[in-house]
Formats: sequence, C-alpha cells, structure tokens
Amino acid sequence: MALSREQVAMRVAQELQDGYYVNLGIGIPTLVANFVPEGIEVMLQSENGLLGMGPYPTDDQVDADMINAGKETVTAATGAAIFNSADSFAMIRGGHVDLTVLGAFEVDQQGNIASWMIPKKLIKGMGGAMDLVAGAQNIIVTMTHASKHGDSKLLEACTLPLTGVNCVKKIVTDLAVLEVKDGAFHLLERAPGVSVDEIISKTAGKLIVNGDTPQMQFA
Amino acid sequence: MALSREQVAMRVAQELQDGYYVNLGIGIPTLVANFVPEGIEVMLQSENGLLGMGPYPTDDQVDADMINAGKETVTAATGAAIFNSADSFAMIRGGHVDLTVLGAFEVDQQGNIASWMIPKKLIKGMGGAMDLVAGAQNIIVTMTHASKHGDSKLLEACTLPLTGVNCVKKIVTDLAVLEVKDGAFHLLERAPGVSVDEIISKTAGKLIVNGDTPQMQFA
Amino acid sequence: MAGFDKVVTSYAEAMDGIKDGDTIIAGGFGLCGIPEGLINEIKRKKTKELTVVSNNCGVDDFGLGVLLHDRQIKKIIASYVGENALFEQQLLDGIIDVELTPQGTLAEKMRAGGAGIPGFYTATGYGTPVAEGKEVKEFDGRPYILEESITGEFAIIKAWKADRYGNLVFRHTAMNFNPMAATAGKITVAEVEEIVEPGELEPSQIHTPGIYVNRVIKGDFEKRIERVTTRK
Amino acid sequence: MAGFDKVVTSYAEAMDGIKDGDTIIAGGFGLCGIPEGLINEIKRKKTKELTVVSNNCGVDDFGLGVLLHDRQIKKIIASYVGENALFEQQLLDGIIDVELTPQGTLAEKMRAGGAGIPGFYTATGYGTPVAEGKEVKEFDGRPYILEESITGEFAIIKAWKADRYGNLVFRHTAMNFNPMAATAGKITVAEVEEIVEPGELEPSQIHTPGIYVNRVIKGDFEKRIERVTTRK
Repeated sequence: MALSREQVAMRVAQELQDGYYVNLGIGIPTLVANFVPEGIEVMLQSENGLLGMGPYPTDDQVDADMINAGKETVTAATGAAIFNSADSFAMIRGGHVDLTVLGAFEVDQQGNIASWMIPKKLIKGMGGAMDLVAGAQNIIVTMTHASKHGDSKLLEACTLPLTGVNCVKKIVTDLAVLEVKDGAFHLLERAPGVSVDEIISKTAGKLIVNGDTPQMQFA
Repeated sequence: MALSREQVAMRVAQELQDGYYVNLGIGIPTLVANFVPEGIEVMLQSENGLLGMGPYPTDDQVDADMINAGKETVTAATGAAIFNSADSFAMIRGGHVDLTVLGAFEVDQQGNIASWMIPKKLIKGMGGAMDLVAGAQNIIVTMTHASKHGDSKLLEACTLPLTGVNCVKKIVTDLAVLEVKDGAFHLLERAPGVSVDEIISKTAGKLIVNGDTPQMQFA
Repeated sequence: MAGFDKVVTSYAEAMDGIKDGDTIIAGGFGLCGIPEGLINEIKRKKTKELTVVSNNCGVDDFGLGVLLHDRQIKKIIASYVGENALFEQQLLDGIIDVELTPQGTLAEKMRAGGAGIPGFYTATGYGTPVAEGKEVKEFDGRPYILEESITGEFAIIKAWKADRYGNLVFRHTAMNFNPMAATAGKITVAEVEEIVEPGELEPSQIHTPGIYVNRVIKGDFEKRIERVTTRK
Repeated sequence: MAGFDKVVTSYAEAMDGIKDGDTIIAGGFGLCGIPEGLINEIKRKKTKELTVVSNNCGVDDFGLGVLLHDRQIKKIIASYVGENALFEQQLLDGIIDVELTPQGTLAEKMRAGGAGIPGFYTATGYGTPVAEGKEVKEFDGRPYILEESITGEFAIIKAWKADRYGNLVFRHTAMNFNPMAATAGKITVAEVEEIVEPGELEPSQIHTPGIYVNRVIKGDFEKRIERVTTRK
C-alpha cells in the first residue's frame, strides 16, 4: 500500500546521520524533523538565516522576528546561529549543508528536477529552491510517485521548467526508494505491500530493477 | 620653501569635509588625522576591519587584538564598528569611503599611480593599496614632488609597476597642490615661497598653469 | 559629530528625494523585518514607475503589497511572489513586470552591488529558465552562469537598534536581506525600533556599520505575522 | 549532541590528516588573530610542500614565519610579506614561490571559495601586474578582471570564544581574515581562547556558525604585538 506522508517522512529520516546539517523544504520534508532516529542529532538550516531551527513556539513564545523559510513562527534551538540571507546562501551554495530534502513536480533519469513553476498557472517564484539544488552535497526528493491522474512523475525528461540539472541523487516516493545514477532510476526499496510491477508501471523514465527489491523497514 | 611632512598633512586636511569617512595610508597620510579642521568630524577607516579608529592607546590600554592596518596598536573611537576583512574591502571596493589619502613613488598625467613595488628591490606586496585606489571615490596622493636626486615623481607615464589606473584626482606635494584631469597635471596652489618656475622644472609630465597660482593658505 | 548624526524625525525627511522611476532595494523576508513606515510613506507620496528589488512583495494590504493599489510598481525583482492575489492580477494584466531571481542569487546580487563586484558566477539556475541569455563559464568542469550586481537609488531597511551614526543591529531572523540591501542603496534609510547613543553598541557586534546608512528614523511597527504556527 | 561536539583536546588531533602538498588557508592579519598553536603543530609535524594562503607570513620567529626554517612552505598567496627577512631570502633563492594578491581580493577569494562562487569581477588590479593573464570584462563601461576563488584542504583560524558546536565569536580586530578562512577549508580548525557551552553565545551575534568548523581546540596565546604604539 502507498505510504502516507508521515511514512514517507519516516523513511527519509532513516537517511539522516549524526551531526548532519539538513535543510528541509516545505511540505513532507518538514515532517522529517519529527522522525529523527534515536541516538542521532541533526541541525536544521532554514534558508532565511537560521542554523539550528527549534520546534514551533508555544503561544507565549511567538515572536514576529523569529520565523523559518516557510514564514512560520519557530524557535531557535540551543546553540543556534542567525545570519543574513547572503551568508545563509553562501552556506548553501558552498556545499556546507549535508542534506537537502525537498518536494518536486517531476524528476527525470538525469537527476534533473522541476519543482517551481507550472506554465499558465500562477508563477509564484523559485524562492531558495534553485540555490538549494545547486549547492547541496546530497539531495533527496520526496513526492508521490504518480499524479492523482496516475501520470508518472519519474520521467525520461522533465516537461516542466527546471529547478536544477543533474542534482537529484535519491527519491523517496509513496511507493519506492530510488537512486538516480548513470541516466536511470535504480529501484532500491519498495513500500510494504507494493509490487515491483506497480512501480514499473508508474515509472515513465528508465528504471533498473536488480533482482529482489526489499521492502522498506520501519522500526 | 618646500613644505614639511606636517605641512603637507595640514594642507591635505583642508580637503576634509564634515561627515567624511576617510582611509589614511601609512606615512604622511597618517599625520592628516592630527590636523582635522575645527568644527569638522571625520571617521577613519582602517582596512583590517575598523571604522572609527581612535587615538593610539595609553600604555594600559594596549591590546594585541586592537590594531590598525599599519599593525600599530590603536583604540576604537566612540561609535566605531569592527568587521571582517571581506566586509572591510566590500566597503572600500564598493565606493563607500569618501576619501583615500595615500603615498606614492610616482603619479602620471593619466592619474595612474605606482606605489607598491620597485623591481629588483624587495617586493613587499601591495597590501590593500590596489583595492583602495580602485574603490575610492576620491583619492589624494601625498609625496615629495621630486626624489632626493631631483627626479620628478609627476610623470608623463609611470615607470614602475602600477597600483591603479586613471584614479588619482588630486596630488599634494611639498611644493604644490595639483589636480589631475584630461591627461595633464593642473597646478592649483604652490607652497609659500615656492615659485611656479620651480614647480615647472620639477614636473616631468604635462603641467597646465592657469594665470596666477595662489599660495597655499595655512590658518 | 554633526556630520555623522543620521537621525531624522519625519517620514517625509526619511524618504526625501525619491522620484518616479527610481529603483528601491527593500530588506525583509515575507513580512518579517520590513520597513513598514517607509513603505507607507512611499505609498503616501504616490511615487510611480518604481522598480522594487525585494525577496517578496508583501501581501495585499501589508508591506510592499500596499504599493500595488495605486500601481506604483512597474517592475519587481524577487524570488517569491506567491502570497499576493493583487500582484498576480497585475502580472496577468501586464501592469507589472517581474524578474524572478533565485533567493541566494538575489541576496548575493545585492551584496555584490554594495561591494563593488559587478558580476559573479554561480551554479544556481544553470540549465533553467533563469540562465536564459546569461553567459556560461566552466570552472573545474562545472558550468556556472554570470549574474550581475544590483544597486538602487534608495535602499529601505528595517533594523532593531541604531545609534545616531547609523550603526545597526538586527533582531533574530528579522535580519534576513536587510544588511545586503543596506549596502546597495545610493541613499539608505533605516527604520528602527530603538535609537541609542554612539558607544552603546559593541563595535564587533554591529551588523551594519554606519557608513552604509544615510538616514535613521524611529518607527512604530505592527509586525504582522504571516503564519502563526505553535505547539502545545 | 555527540555529532556536533567539535572540541578536541590535543594539537595532534586538531591537525590530524594534514599532509605534504596541502593548501592551508590561515586567518590573521600580521600577528593579530593568528592560530599560534596550530601553526606550531604544523612545524612539529614537519609537513612539507605546503601552499599557504594568508594575508601575511608572520615574522622570522613567530606566526607562519616559523614554517620557513624547515622550508615547509612551497608557495604563499599573500598581500604583504614585507615583515620577514627569511622569507625574502627564500624568495631570492627560489625556494619559495609567492603569489601577491591585493588584500581585498584575497579576502573575497576566500569568501567566494566558501560560498560556492568560483569567480567574481573586480576593478582592483586592473591595468597592473596583478591583471596579467586574467580575463577582462567591461560592466557599465569600466573594465574589471576575473578573480577565482580559493579553497584549501585545511583552514586554521583563531577565535575568541567557541561553543562545543563550533560557533565562533572573534574579539576586536583579531577578527580580520578569520571568518572567511573558516569557510574555505575542507577541514576547518579553530584555536580559541575560551570554550563555552552551546546557548551561551547569542545566536545573532555569532560571527562564524558552527557548520563551517570541524574542530575546536582551546589554545594558550602569546599574542605578540608587531608595533606597540602608544600616546601619553
């Protein structure tokens, strides 16, 4: 069965390592923070200028001057640092963030990602997404494997305007975990109860399946 | 009679305006700070990262962590700001310093300056001089008009490796005040008791003398 | 130090000299750390044909969004404009032009403008619509695009504390784009919560040295929050 | 947070992994704000063929100058090397190579290295020997030269206070090149005067966020002064 949003976040959280500096995008990526494995500590970077993002504030902690990149009120964790936007993106562009998790409309087998614009619909802007995908050492994309209409989001070539090229290394969808390399998607894991055939049928790009595909493990 | 070092500094100080941010080089330029005219306040920028340089410390104020660009111990004036070297040169390169005063080996009629290197003698390095001459809105060069051997330092074209091109606007020597524009030195003032003929004889580059040349005035 | 006293007492003085067609660099991220009173003064003056450089364009009735009602903005250079329905309408109607710029590139373009760096190379946006028409150069085998700096006739920013010399300190994440914007204006105006005497701010803890700031005004801030998000 | 505790207790650990031929980015201006103990550890380890990137090269018997005695430095990228007679001799003898770089360009090259900006344009040095072999480009009618970023295997810096996560605060003008150097090392080691617990440093007053710092060691500094200059 397809994973819930929370389960996708739980699976992504398994990729975290102790001491990682991580940038989590809006949506499912934000949920990853709730599932950091036992014994592991990560520091969250928010691109508006905060390293060491803490939990949401309690009602009496709310401060208009303390927000995250999603414009939500947040707190600073113990040992946090706050800096300006140029310094924040120097950190991102310079490859100092260990892992970036973000959503996407489409990913293709070259590791290209489209996540910011659907022509003829409203153009909201790319925010920090282009900087993040260009700068991160390691990018995990989370999204549903296919659209509501059943159209695959894992393509031979993205059809929407790109956010970045040759940058996505790993994808966690509601159906599978895949690696992107050598111009193909490589199936690593499948969601519990989801068949390899279903994944094949919902992957439009080149998909490499190597022998048995283990199911994702959730502790 | 040729001006003393102090008199050159006094004459340069007449160029200061209230509210100026000023960078003073090593040597005579440093002395300018001693002759800031009554009723005028300037703030001194030291390119190692200090805006608002104060006087030298008293013996008990000496602090190894508080130095100027000449590596001398200094103090911070009230209202000073301290920042890193990249930010300091952003300030300089971005043209935010109102006036830079520095010494030179040679200046030519195109406003080129040579101040950092004498081939076959020791190469010490340019330090911040190239950044200063490229970034300042207004540059005054102070130097003796001619070398000890009588060789003019105001040339048709500099003979030494350049520090910057087309940047010097004004020169205050021990003999004269000159403006550099349209490919020539324009004589503005002469030192008290110094004849125009002496200045002409000691200026190798193209010199424009327009009518009577007033003597410098010292209050 | 009369020459260094940057404090003005009216918004009219604060924005004196702004004219139709000017480029305004504005600090702020969303509605956080924005110069509320300076924006309202521009609205009051009805200055037109403005090019606004800011990460966002406020919301319909707050922040830079208030300049849309009288069509004061001709063009905006921003990274994200998705919070504003009126903006969307003016974009569709061709009243306003938008140059979408990646957030980090935008911050760096402002910094570069203030720092005398006319252009820099970044991998951000390579291979995307952002790269169209821009020079591409390889360094160590990776392609980068050339981005040019931004400066403006005015920069309007919001700080927490200022001293009379214009030295500024920002509070928490209300810092955001304000320090870079401060460097990129020919005239930089800072609206602040508190004005202190020179010497009260620790020199090495000043975020923006006074050399960048031409005018300081004490503001009175609503500080609207876009998304109040709390836990139990 | 075990994963974020950057504190090491020996200089051997602090400089573990340095090897012959490495590029070392060093903070400091003259003898002010230099990582004295880390430099001495490199001397002790006798690492050779180093490329050192630093504004200066110390004096004969202090700072980076101590690495000259055993000819550990192959090349130095600096803006001013005039305080060091041994350096001069090795330069004349062809033992050491020097790449003189304007001070502001050097600071910006380090910052760019840390910020993922492979190159930037500056007017500094145009028309001088510094521009030789460099690409020239005009912006708004003025010529600028292309300067490339610098990174190194190690950055060695000196700070005042650090917390265990590697967040750093610098003291007075001992800040200088240290913050930029911190961003430009694959491994960045900070030698500091005092180690405090996370939370003791005010977040918005941290000069160098811990993300740039891999190791922190408490040092014991002589803090030699080059030119003690006093008034009555």
